Amino acid sequence: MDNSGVKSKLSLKYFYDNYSIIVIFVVMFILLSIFVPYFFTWRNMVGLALSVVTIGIIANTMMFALGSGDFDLSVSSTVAFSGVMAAVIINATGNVWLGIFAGIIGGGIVGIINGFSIAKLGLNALIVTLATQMIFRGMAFILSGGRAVGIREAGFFKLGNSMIFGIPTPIWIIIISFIIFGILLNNTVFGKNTLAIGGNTKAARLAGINVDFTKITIFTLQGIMAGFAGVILASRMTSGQPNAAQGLELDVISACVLGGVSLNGGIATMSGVIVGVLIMGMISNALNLLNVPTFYQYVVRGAVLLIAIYLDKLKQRNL
Amino acid sequence: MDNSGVKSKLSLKYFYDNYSIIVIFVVMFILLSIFVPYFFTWRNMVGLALSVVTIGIIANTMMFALGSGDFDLSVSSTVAFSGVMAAVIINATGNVWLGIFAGIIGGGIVGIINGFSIAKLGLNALIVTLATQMIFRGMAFILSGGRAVGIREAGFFKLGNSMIFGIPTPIWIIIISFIIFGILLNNTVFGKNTLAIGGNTKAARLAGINVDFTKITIFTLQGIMAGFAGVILASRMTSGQPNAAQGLELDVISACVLGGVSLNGGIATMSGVIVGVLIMGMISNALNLLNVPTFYQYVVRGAVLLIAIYLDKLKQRNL
Amino acid sequence: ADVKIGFLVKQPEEAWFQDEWRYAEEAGEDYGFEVIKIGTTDGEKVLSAIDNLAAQGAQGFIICTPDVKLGPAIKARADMQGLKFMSVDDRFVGSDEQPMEEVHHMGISAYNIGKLVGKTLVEQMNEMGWDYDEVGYLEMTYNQLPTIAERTNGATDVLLEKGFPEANRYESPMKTLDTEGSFNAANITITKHSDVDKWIIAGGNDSSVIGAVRALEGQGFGADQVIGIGINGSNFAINEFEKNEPTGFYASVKLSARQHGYETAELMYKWIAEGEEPPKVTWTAGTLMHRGNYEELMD
Amino acid sequence: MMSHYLEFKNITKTFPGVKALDEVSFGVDSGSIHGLVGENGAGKSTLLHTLSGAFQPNKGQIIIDGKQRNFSGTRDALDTGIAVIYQELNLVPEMTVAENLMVGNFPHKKGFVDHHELMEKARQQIEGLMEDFDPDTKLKDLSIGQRQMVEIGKALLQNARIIAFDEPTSSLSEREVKHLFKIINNLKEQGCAIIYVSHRMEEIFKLCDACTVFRDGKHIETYRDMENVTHDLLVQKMVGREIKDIYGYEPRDKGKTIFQVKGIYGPGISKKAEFEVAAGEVVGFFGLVGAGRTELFKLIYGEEAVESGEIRVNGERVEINNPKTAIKNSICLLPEDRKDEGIIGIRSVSENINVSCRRHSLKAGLFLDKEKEKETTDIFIKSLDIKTPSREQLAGNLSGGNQQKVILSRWLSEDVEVFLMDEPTRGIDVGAKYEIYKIMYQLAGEGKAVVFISSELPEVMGVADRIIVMRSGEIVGSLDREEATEEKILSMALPVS
Ligand SMILES: Nc1ncnc2c1ncn2[C@@H]1O[C@H](COP(=O)(O)OP(=O)(O)OP(=O)(O)O)[C@@H](O)[C@H]1O
Ligand SMILES: Nc1ncnc2c1ncn2[C@@H]1O[C@H](COP(=O)(O)OP(=O)(O)OP(=O)(O)O)[C@@H](O)[C@H]1O
Ligand SMILES: [Mg+2]
Ligand SMILES: [Mg+2]
Repeated sequence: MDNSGVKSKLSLKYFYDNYSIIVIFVVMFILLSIFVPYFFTWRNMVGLALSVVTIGIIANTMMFALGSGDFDLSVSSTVAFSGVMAAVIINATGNVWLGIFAGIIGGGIVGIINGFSIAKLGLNALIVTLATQMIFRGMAFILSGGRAVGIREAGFFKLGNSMIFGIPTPIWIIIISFIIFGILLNNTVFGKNTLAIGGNTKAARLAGINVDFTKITIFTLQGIMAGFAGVILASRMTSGQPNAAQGLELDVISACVLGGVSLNGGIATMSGVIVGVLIMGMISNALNLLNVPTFYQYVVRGAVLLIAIYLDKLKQRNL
Repeated sequence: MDNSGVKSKLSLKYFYDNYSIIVIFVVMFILLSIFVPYFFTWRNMVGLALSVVTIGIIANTMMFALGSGDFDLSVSSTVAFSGVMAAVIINATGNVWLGIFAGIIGGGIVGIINGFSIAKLGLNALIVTLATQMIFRGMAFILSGGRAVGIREAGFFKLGNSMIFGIPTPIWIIIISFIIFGILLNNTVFGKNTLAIGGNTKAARLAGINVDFTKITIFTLQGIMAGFAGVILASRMTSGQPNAAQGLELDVISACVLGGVSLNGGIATMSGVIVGVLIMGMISNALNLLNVPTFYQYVVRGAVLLIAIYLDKLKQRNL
Repeated sequence: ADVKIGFLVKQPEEAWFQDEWRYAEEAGEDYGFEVIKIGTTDGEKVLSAIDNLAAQGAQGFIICTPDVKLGPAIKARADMQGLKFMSVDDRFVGSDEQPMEEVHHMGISAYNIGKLVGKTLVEQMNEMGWDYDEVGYLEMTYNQLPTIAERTNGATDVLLEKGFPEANRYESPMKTLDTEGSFNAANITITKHSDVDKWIIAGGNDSSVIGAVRALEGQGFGADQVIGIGINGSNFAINEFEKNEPTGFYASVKLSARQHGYETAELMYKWIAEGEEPPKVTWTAGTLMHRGNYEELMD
Repeated sequence: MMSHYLEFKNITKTFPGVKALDEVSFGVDSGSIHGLVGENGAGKSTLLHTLSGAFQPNKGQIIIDGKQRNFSGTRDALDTGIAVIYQELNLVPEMTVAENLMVGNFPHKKGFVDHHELMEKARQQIEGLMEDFDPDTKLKDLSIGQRQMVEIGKALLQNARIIAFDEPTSSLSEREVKHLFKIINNLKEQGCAIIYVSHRMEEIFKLCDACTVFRDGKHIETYRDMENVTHDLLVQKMVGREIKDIYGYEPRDKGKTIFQVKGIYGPGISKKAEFEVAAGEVVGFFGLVGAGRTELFKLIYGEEAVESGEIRVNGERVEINNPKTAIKNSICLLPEDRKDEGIIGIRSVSENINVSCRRHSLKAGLFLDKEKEKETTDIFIKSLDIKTPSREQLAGNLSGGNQQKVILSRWLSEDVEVFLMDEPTRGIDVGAKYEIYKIMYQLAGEGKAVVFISSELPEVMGVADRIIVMRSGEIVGSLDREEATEEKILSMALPVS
């Protein structure tokens, strides 16, 4: 067989073809660093990183949900619900750990309900998660009486506001989460099964994968991570807020899709998702640094998104 | 060959199996009429119908977009953009018809951009329509300076506020649109091609269907209808509002999915979509009539959605 | 017949409107009428809510409209359905850009609240003996909502009028109107002006100021370097005041939800039941809520 | 040289890493059936895709009736009178048979579908195909064989002058094959130019007037006259070596019974099914389309819930609820519909092979052993001769036969006792078939139980130690290799009138 066309895995072209969105990100980053004042400063980098903490943490598991061919719209409410939950429990018991635990568990419960309804009852993921989105937004409001629940234990604020080696703790958390979920995706049976299910559910089932169990696990993880993100947010804001994170779900999904995750399932890479999250954050950041008026920000943000996905697409034509 | 299992098309069971969501709707409607005071009154029926005008008009074309396997998140901004457009043009020219025309054309332009990007450039529909959502929301803000644009020509308000045979004009419009798009879906080559593309894009392409053209047409129609809905809304509100219809896209998509439209494409019925739209509207209406507190409304609305889709699913097990 | 009064609000999840509702219901209990509470986040929902009220036999309603330009449409609809109505908080504006004088209203203008914020910021800076030239002004804007924009404009206008340098005014547009949105927007501004070591903050509500306070804390700015003043006197604000150590969140302009909720409902009831027309406009005042007085002002 | 009605000239088509067609030239006459044979991945389907305008060749021309044609899309080709029946079904499952027949070509008046004519035409077409399903049934409710007939019917409705069939019989029953041949001969009579791709050599000899052999994307030989072409010669040209007896049957010793199916009953089965397989035994299931063989295998494999019955492996009763538990209990299934149920098209060859077995080779009980996975993949790419540019190629880009080999590798890399294979050689070339039979014998030789379904009578008779015949959902008998004759098997399989 003629093998002359086979590209070396190490060539630059191979890299661009497979990781074009990373290349686009790097180019964007360099351009912004050069042309946008204050962009490439330590403070701004930290601010940028902090601005993507919530979306980044959740993107980890959203990648799995999308990778398995499903959809999760409930994350925004989960963030609010678990933040309120944590705040209420901390105030009631005075125990910070119990509060953190309750917030995360609260998220996990949303996830289990989603996973069970989708996997076992076979209900449409979009509708199910839209329904739980409403239900748990409502629960957050009910639990808090519609008001931000101020937290009295100052110890809790450490989670979101302390520094480790000069870098805010939430940034460490997001880095660690990227590593863990990257390994989970690439180096475990669970990750591979997720993509197999997304690629061809029937074939995956026949190949002996426990599809239902995998899906429930994915959604439960998703709930837990959204819950965790909610707890961190509550800690950073020193209160649990029932109306936090509205519309977050589309930001997270967009970041994933921008990072090459297929909405039809079966395709997902951690590097892509990280870059997707960063691009979304970078655009907002640079627009504010440039003092672009609010209304024009919408237009520019949309246009940049279009251009990024177009450039990403171009590479496939060059094959 | 054993044919005993083949169901007669006329049997009740066949009807339930194929139109279960309609049965669920009818049962819901009867229960609400009995148990919710004022629900089954002429005034409330008219109010209910009016409350679903925007979502209903757009659901028509969303059905085509989903049926062809795509996604459109931009409709909410299109409604706002075209409403503002119509208002601005009417105020500038004093010509009502020109304003209506401009609003609809404005919507059509959004649609063409979406369709072209998705079909010709092969970009991901979710990201493209999210981008145009941002862009045209921004345009609506820019065009209006961020404030509602009050309309000075009273003639324009007739579109939304007049009556024909004792029924408000917008209700006639929505009924007519259901009929037109129902025919378009069931009785035209265009409708069949749409479902063929959604059901198996490759097969459709190989069979010689002009996939790109069909998709562009669908999105353009979608834009035009969203634009039209925006104009009607502006007429009813007597002003074009840049903030209008936020989050509408998920409501429309949910109504379609509830009505049996597959997110993977290929499956769509007009009757299902109508019923989906009505169920969504009915739930809100009944909750308000019952004076359910806001926070609990979220929970109840989510729960009813879950139950409806679960009941719909049940029938598939009984087959 | 039984009296039923609708109370429509633009942001049903907001504590402010929850309070208005609660007080309206209190009035309902006192006078024996039913309050129908409906959240109407956009124009279309307002119109269906009016239809809905008419369908269940309500005689009138009170509304805080999601957009003041909806005035004519709301009036037309209400008149058509034969409902009495009055506006609260936000006053209707006609197509001629003028307030609709014919509609009964109770409220405080968004712009005036903003002015109170600005005035307090000036006083507080003077008290601390700050040199205006060394102070940065974080103007947390959210221009997507006109009423929020009016509030921040009010604060800014007073500041500039009192000699605060325009050059030190740093607009920080928020992507979302919540604490996180404020946090992210403020962070960027602070980054851009890292030489500033004293900050004042104004925003459209409490959460848009608190996010900025958190961002400043994250960069090491303590309560002696920050003066933030919110609007609403909501739980957000109270949480801040309840903390052991003072934070940069100095005060919040407390509006009287009690007055807005209870009195409008009362006026509407009397109008319906006794034919006593309410005054065309009633202006209420905002009070400054801070660490010293918040417990008395809490409802 | 006489000019042909359809002429391929120097057609070259490359995919990343693969030269699927390399300077291919040959001609096809009208009023003749032109066979096209070659190993899996030789480029046959690719050629048909360039003919139909679905692929654009990198180089070369297609000349029809003396005129050079360049198709920019399938519409062009269809309008020029070319119809291709692709190897993989391209139908819309949610649409009705009638709609599928007429997709892209709806009878209409000013854009409005003429439902009456649609149904009428569909009914006629189904009749013409000698099938008897209702044009109003959803396509997804048909069996694979019936779907294949719909695909054929769809192409015939184009009234094309050039018709290409890509392995049309691979999922058809004997009866349907007979009907199809009648149809093809009719077309030939009407002067159509027909290209016929198949891995079944006997069909080539029965049907074709001329024949072209491909190997590795290259044109090897075109025979204008089939008189002097022998089976062995054709096979040799295809695979580049000689294969004498394709079945290569090797008798083996039978061990003790290791697999027992007792009283299995469930959807698609009309009478409780019973059978046993001994270690070292190769058992073939024969039956007509719809005989319920696939359904029975699905019940055993836990894909469908059984209503009653038990399964024993090595004498132990095993509880099977789903495919996962089946595999845990040492039973695997090679599915019938590889595109829908076997291949994960958007994942790599390597992942497709390792999808099930990777759980055995974890590092620290948690992390994948990637080296081991690569090794496994390479072993099978080599031993089954899977044609792929690399182990990272997407499985969906492989030729049909090679996809089948990938799925087979998936199970060979698992350590299981019982192999259920539903049409394992469907769409597989002669050389590879020979290899697969050898693998079956080898598995049996290692003491495994091998049970396969085949709709090809000669294959069942040539390979199986024992033949079990099914008819309308029940097992009607079992014949040992020695006692089996074509008549006996068919008399059991045919419906009793
Ligand atoms: N879309 C594609 N992308 C990449 N490679 C492809 C694609 N389609 C086919 N190929 C490769 O081209 C070669 C020829 O494939 P083709 O399908 O034409 O073989 P074939 O002769 O039809 O084989 P079979 O008998 O198995 O159907 C194979 O090596 C295959 O992997
Ligand atoms: N997805 C399906 N939906 C409805 N009926 C089906 C489906 N698949 C198969 N059938 C029907 O079930 C019966 C048994 O089919 P099965 O596939 O088990 O037969 P088989 O003996 O394996 O034949 P084949 O040679 O087609 O594989 C047939 O009548 C077939 O039409
Ligand atoms: Mg082929
Ligand atoms: Mg079968």
